[in-house]
Amino acid sequence: MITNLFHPLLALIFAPLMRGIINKTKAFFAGRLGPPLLQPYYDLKKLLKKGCVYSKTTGFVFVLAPVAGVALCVLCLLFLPCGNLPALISFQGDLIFIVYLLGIMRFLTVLAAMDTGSAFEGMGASREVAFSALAEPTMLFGLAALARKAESFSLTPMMHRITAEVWLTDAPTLAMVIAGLLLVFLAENSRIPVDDPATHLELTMIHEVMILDHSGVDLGFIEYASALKMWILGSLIIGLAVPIRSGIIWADIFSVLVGLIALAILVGVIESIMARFRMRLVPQLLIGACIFSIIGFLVQ
Amino acid sequence: MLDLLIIMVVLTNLRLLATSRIESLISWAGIQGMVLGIFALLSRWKHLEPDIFVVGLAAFSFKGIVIPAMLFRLVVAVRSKREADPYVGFIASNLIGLLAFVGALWLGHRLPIPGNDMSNLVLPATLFSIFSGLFLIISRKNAISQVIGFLTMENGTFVLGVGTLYYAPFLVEIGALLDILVAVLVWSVLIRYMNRAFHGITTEQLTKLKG
Amino acid sequence: MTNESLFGFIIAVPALSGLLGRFAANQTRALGFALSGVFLAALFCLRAIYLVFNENQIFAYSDWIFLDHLSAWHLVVLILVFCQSTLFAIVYFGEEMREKKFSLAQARTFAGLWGPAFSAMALVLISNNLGIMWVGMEATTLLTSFLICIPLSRDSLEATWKYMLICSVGIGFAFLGTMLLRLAAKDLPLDLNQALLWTNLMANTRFLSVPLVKAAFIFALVGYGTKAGLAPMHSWLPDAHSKSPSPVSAIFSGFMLNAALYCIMRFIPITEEATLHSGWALRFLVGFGLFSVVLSAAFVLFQQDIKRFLAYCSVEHLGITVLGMGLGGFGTFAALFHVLNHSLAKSLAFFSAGRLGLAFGSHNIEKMKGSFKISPVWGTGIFAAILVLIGVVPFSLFISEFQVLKAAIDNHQIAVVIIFLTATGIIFAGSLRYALPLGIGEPASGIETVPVKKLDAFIVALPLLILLILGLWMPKTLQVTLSRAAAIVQTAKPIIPHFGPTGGK
Amino acid sequence: MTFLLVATVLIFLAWLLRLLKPEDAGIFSVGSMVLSFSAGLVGAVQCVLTLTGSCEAFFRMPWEMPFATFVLRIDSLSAFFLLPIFGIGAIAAVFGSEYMHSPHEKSNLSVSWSAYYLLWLSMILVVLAADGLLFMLAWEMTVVSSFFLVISGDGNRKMHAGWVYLLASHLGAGFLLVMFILLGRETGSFEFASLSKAADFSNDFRSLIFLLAVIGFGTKAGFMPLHVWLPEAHPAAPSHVSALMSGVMIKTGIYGLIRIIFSLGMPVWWWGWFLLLIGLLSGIIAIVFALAQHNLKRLLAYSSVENVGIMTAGLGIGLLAVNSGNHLVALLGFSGCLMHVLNHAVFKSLLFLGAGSVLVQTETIEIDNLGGLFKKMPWTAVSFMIGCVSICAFPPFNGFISEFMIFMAAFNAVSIADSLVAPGILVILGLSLIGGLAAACFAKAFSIVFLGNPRSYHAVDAKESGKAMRYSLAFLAISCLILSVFAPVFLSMPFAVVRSYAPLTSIDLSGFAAETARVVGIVSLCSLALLILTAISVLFRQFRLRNREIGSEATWGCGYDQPSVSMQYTGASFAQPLTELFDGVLGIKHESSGGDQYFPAKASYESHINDLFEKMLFIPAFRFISDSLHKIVWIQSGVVQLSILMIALTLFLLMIVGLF
Repeated sequence: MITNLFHPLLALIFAPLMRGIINKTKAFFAGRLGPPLLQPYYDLKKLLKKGCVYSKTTGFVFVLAPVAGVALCVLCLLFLPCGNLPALISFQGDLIFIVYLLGIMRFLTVLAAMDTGSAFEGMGASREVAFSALAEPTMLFGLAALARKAESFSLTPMMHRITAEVWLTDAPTLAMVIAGLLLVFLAENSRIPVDDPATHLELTMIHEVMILDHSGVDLGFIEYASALKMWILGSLIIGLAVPIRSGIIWADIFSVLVGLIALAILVGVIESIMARFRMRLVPQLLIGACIFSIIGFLVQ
Repeated sequence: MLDLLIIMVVLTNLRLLATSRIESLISWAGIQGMVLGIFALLSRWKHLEPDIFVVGLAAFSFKGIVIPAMLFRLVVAVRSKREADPYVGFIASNLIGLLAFVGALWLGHRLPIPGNDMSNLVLPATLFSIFSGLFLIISRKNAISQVIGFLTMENGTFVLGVGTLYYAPFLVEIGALLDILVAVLVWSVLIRYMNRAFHGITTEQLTKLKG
Repeated sequence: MTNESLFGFIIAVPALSGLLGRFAANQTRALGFALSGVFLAALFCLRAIYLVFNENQIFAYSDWIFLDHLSAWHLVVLILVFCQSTLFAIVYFGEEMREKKFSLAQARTFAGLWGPAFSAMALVLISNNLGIMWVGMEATTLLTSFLICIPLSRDSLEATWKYMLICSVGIGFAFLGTMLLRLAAKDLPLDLNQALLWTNLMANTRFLSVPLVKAAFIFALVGYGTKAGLAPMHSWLPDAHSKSPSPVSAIFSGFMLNAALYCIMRFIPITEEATLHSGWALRFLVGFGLFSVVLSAAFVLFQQDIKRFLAYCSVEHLGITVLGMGLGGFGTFAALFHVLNHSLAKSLAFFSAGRLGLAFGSHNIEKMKGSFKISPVWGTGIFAAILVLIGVVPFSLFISEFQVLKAAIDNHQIAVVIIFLTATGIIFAGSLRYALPLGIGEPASGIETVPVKKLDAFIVALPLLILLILGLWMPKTLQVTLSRAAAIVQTAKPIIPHFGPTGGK
Repeated sequence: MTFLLVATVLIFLAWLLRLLKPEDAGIFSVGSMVLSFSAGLVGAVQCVLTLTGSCEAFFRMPWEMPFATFVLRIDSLSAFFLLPIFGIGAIAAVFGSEYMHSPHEKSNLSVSWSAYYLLWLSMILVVLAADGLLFMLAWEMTVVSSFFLVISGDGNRKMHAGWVYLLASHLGAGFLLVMFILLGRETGSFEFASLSKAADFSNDFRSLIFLLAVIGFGTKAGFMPLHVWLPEAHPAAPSHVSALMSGVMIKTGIYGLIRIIFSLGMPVWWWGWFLLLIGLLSGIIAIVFALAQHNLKRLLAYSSVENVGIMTAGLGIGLLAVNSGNHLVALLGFSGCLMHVLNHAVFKSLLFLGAGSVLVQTETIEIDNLGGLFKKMPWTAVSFMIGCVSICAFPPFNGFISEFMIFMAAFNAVSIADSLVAPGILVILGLSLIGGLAAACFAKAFSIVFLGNPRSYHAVDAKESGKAMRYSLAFLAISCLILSVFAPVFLSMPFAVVRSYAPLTSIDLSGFAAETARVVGIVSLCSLALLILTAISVLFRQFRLRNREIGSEATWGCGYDQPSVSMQYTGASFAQPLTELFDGVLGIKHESSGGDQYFPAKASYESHINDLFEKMLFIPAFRFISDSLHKIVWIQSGVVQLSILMIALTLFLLMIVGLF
C-alpha cells in the first residue's frame, strides 16, 4: 500500500522538473545558458506567495477551474502504475476514467477562459476544444489497441503484461500507439508543433492565451496542474516505451523517472528543431495521430 | 315488326349523331321517343296488361311529346339554334356511330340475353343507344345537345326494359319516366339560368372550376 | 303504428314540410318548416331503427319497403347528419339573413328542396325494390341540384350543371345495371312485382345468370360510384361541394355519397353470392378504393379553396370505405364504422368551413388564417375536424382506419397496405399543412370576430363528442349492429370481432 | 398497482385544480404543484418496488373495443421507464407552474395544462399498456397532446414545427401499426402476453418486425435521419414541456424498441450491427449539428438525438454480444443503454428547464444574444453547468456512469471477445469522438450564455427566477450527483430489466452484475474523492489567500483598455474551428457584408444552418412526390365532356377486365 503511493508522490514532487528539463534542452540547442533547472519550482513558490487580481467580468467558474484542475490531476495520479508497481486504485476501465478526468479539467479551463469575456481567451478556448475533440479519439484508440494486446483495460494489468517480450513480437503496434500518444502528448500539453508556450503573441496561442487573466495563486495552481498533466500523459508513454517490469520497486521507479527525463529531453529537442504548425494544419496532425493509433490497432 | 322498330331506334340514333341543328336534334329525339312508346305497346300486344299499356302510353307521351315540347320552348327562350363546333365533326360522328353499332352487334352476340324470344337486336340497340347518348354528351358543346344525349342514353335502357319479357315492375318504369321528365325540367331551368348568366349555352364557358 | 304508416310518415313528413316551405311567408318560417320536417321525420326514423334492432328486419308495402341492419345503420347516419345540418342551416342562413344575403326566394327554394331531399335519401335506404332504390337515388340528384345554386352565380351554375350531367349519366348506368339484374333474374320463380326485390334476389342467387349479374354489377358500380364520388368518376364532387351553401355540402359529403355507396352495398352480396364468393366483385372495390385514395392524395396537395379540399378529402374517405368493403371479412365492419366517422367529421368540417367562410368573406385557405382568434368555436370545429379526418387519435376515425389496415394486413395484401399508407401519409401531410395556419395562424386585420353562441357550440361539440367516445369505447351494441350489417354485405353469419380474451375476465 | 392508482388520481386532481382556476398563481397553483410532485413520488415508489422485488402486476378492465383488451402490466422494463416519467413529469409540472405564469408565455393556460397532464398520463399509459391497440392509442395520445403544446406557443416557427412533428409521428406510427397488426395476425392476439410467441417465428418475419420497430420507434426516439422533428418541436414547446418531451417522451421510443426486441427472442446477427451503426452515426452527426446551432433549445434538441444515438449504440453492442454469447458485454451494453436513459432524462430535462429559466428572464433563446448570466442567475447557472458537465459525460456526475458502462462494454469486447472486436472498436471511436464534440458543444452553450458579459439588452436586466423554478433546477442538479455517487445502488434496476430478456434469463448473470457493480462503485467513490480533493484544494487556496490583496481590474485586452461587449467571442466563432472541419456535413450558409474595405464603417456576418437530412433527403423527397402528383392534376380539367369520357372509359375498361 505504501509502495503504491510512491509514484503519485514522486509525480507531485518531480512534475515541474520536466518543464525545467525541456527549457534547459531548448536553451542548450539555442546555445544559451537558459533558466535554472529548478526555475518552475521558483515560479510556483513566487506565485503561491502572491495575491490575486481578478477581472471584473469573471466569477465563480474562473476561480473554480485552477483548484479543480489540481484536484483532478492528483486524482489521476492515483490510477497510474509505475513499471510493475501497481497503481493505488486499479479497476477495469480506469484508463477511461483518466481520459475523462483530463477532459473535465480542459472543460473547466475553457469555461474559465470564456468567463473573462475576452476575445483572445475565447479564441484560445475555441481552439482548445476543437483540438482536444480530435485528440480524445486518438488517445482512446491507442489505449484500446493496448487493451486488446494486454487483454485488459485497466492500466495496472495492462502495464504488467506489456513487457519486453511483447516488444519483440508486437513492435509495430506499440510503436504506432506510442507515436499516436506522443502527438497527443504534445497537443494536450500545448507543446510545439501544436502550440508554442513561449510565444508572446496572443493571437497565436492556445493554452497560454486561455490563462492570460489568471494571476497569483490561481496561476500557480494552473502551472502545477499542467506540470502534473504532462507527467500523467508522459508516464503512459514511458510505460509503453520502457518495458522494464522488474518488480523491484526502486528499479521500476527509476526506470520511469529516467524515461520521463528522456521524454522531456525529446520534447525539448522537438521544440528546438521544429516550428509551430499553422493552426489549420493542426487538425490534420491530430487526425494523423489518430491514424497512427488505428494502424497500431490493425496491425496486431 | 318489332325488329323494324328497333332498327328505327338505331337509325334515329345515327341521325342524332349527324345533325347540327338543335331543333332537328329535338325532333329526332322525340321521334325516337314515340317509336319506343309504340315499341312498348306492340311488344306485349297479344296479352296487353293495363300497366304495360300505361307505361307505353306514358313513354310515348313523355318521351315523344312532352319533353320535345319543353325543349322546343327552351330553344326559343335561349335562342340557340345550332351546335356551333363540336369536338367531333358530324360526318366523323356518324362514321364512329356506325363502327359502334358494329361493335354493339358483336357484343350483343357475345352476351345473349338468355331465353329472349323477342329480338336479337334488343341488346345491340340498347348498347348502341347508350353509346350514342354518351357520344353526344362527350362530343357536343351545346347544353341542349347534351340533354338530348342523356335522353338517348335513357332510351337505350328503356329498350332493354321493355324489349325483353322480363321488364321491371310498373312503378319502377313509371318512376324512371317521371324522373327523366323532372330531370329535363331541371335542365331547362338550369339552361335558362345559364343563358342569362353566360349569355349563351355552350359548355365551353363552364371550365372555371378545375384542379 | 303499423310499419306502413311509419314508413309513410318517414317519406311524407319531410316531403310535406318541403311543400309548406315552398310557400312560406318569410325566411324564418321557411327554415322552421325545414327544421320541423326533418326532426319529426327523424323521430319516426328512430322508431323504425328501434324496431329493426329488436326484430332484425321489418317489412312494409308487400315487402317493397324494408329495413334491415345495413339500412338501419345508414339511417342512423342519415338522421345524425341531416339533423345536424338542419341546425347548422339555421345558423348559416341566419347569418346570411343578418347580412341581407338570403332572399325569400332562396329560402323557399331551400326549404322546398331540403325536406324532399331527406325523403329521397330515406327512400333509397328503405326500399327493398332495387328499381325504387334507383328512383330514390335519381330523385336525390334532381332535388339537390337546385340546392347547389341557391346563391346563384356563374360558378354555382357551372357546378350545378356538371353535377346534374355527370350524376345523371352515372345514374343512367346504374339504371341499366338494375335492368340487367332484372334480366339476370329471369329464371326466378317469382311474381313480376316481386322480382326486383333485394330480399328475393338474395334468397335465389343460384338462379341468377352469372354473366348478366357481373355486367349488372359493373354498371351499378360505375353508376352509383359516380354518385358516390369514387375516382375517376368523382370530378363533379369538388365543384358541387365547393360552390353549394355549406349545409348542402355537408349533406352531400355527409350522407348523399354514402347513400350511393349503400346502393353498391346492396349489389355486392348478390354478385358475390352469384359468383360463388370468388371475390370477383371485391377486386373492383379494392381497385376503386385505392385509386380514389391515391388520386385524392394528389389533389389534396394543391388546393386553395377549403371546401374543395374537403371535397377531395371525401373522395379519400369514400375510397377507404370502399377499400374496406373490398377487403371483405373484417374490412366490411370497418368500412361501415368508417361511414359514420367520416360523415360526422366531414359534416362538421363543412359546417365550420362554411361559417368561417362567412366570417372571412372567402373560402380561400390562405385568407382564412387564424380562425381560433376569429371564432373559437368554429375555429376549433375546423381544426379538430381536419385532425379527425386525417386520423388523429383519440377519435374514432383512427380506429376505423386502423381496422381497415388490419383487414388488409390480415388478408396478406402487401401492395394494398403500402399504397394505402403512402397515400394517406401524403394526405396527412397536405391536410395538416392547411390545418395549422387555418387554426393557429395570425388572422389578417379587419376581420370581425364571431360571438360564441350556444347553438354553435352544440353543433361543434356533439359530433366531436361522439367521435371521441367511439374512439375510446365502442359499445357492444354498436359492435353487434355493425357486425350484423357487415354480415348482410358479406352474406355471412355475423361475427362479432373479438379475438383474444375479452374484457372483464 | 395501488401506488400507480394513487399517483394517477393525484395527477387527475392536480389537473382538476389547474382547470378550476387556470390563471391563478396562488393556492390553486401551489396545490396542483404539490399534488403533481407527490404523484411523482408515489409513482416512483411503485417503480422502485417493482424493480427491486421484480414483482409484476397486472390490471385488467373491461373495454369494449374490437380486438383490444384493456390490460396494464408493470414489469421491470416498464417500471424502469416509468421512473423517469414520474420523476421528470412531476418536476416539470412544478417548474411549469411558475414558467407558465411568466409574461413570456402567452398560450391559453387551461388548454396548455390539460395538454400537459394528458401528455403525462398518456406516457404513463404507454409504458404500462400490455395490448397493441391500447399501446398505440396511448402512443398517439402522447403525440397529440404534445402537438398541442408545440403549437400553443408564440414562436414564429410553431406552425412548421407542429407540421413536421405531427407528420413525422404519424408516419412513424404507421409503421408501428403495421408491426402490431402483423404480430397480432401471427400470434393471434394484440396482447403483449402473446408477443413471446414471436420468438419462434422465422428470421425473415422477425427481421421485418424488427425493421418496422426501428423505423416506427426510431422516429419517436430521433434516430437519424428520422430525427428532423426534434429540433423543430423542442424549441417551439414551452420549456418544461421540452424537458418532458426530450427527457422522457423520446425515451418511450427506446422503450418500445426494447420491448419488441426483447420479445423477438434470439436476435438475428445484423440487428445489433444495424442499431450500432444507426446509433453512432446519429450521435456523431447530431452532435456536430448541435455544435453549430444558434438557438439554445435547438442545440439541446440535437444533443438529445446524440444521446439517443449513444443509447442505441449500447443496445446494438448488447445485441451483438447476445448473438456471440458474450454475456458480460451484453449486460454492460444493455444496462449502459438503460442507465443512460435514466441519466439523460435527468440532465436533459435539467438543461431544458435551465434554458426555460433563461428564456423567461431574457425573452430570447438565441445564444449569441446572451451572456454574463452567471452573476445574475446563479442558481440557474450552477444547475445548468452541472447539467452540461453531466451531459458531456464528465465525472463526478451521472452522465459519466452510463457512458462509462458502454465504454466498458466496448473495451471488454475489444480486449476479451474476438468476435466483437469490430463493434467494440467502432463504439470506442464513436463515443470518444462524440464525447469530445459534446464537450465543445456544451462549453459553447454554457460559456456563451452564462459567462462573459451580456451580449445584448436581453441579458442585461435578467434576474434570478422564482422559487419553483429554482428549486426544480436544484433538485435535478442534485439528482445528477446522487445518480453518480450512489450509482451502484441504482444499477440493480437495469440489471433487473436485462434479466428479463429471454435469451439471458437462463444465464446466471450475477457474477457479471456483481463485478460491474464493484467497478461502478469504485468509479462512484472516485467521483466522491474528486469532490473531496477539490474541496481540499479550495481550502488550500483560501489558506494561501488569507491576508492577501485581491485586486479587481478590467479583463486583459492585450493593452487595449476599452473592451466592449461586442468584442467578445460569440457562439458561432467559438464553434468555428470545428464547424469548418465538418462543413461537408453541415453545409453552413455564410452571409457577410462590408468589412472588406480598408476602413470599414459597418460590417455584418450571419450564418445559417439547415438540417442535413431535411435539406438533402426530406425536402427533395417531398418535392418529388408533390411534383409527380402534380402531373395528374390535368385529370380535373374542368371540361365536363372529359369527365364523362373518363366515366365511359372506366366502364369500358371494367367491362373488358370483368367480363372477358
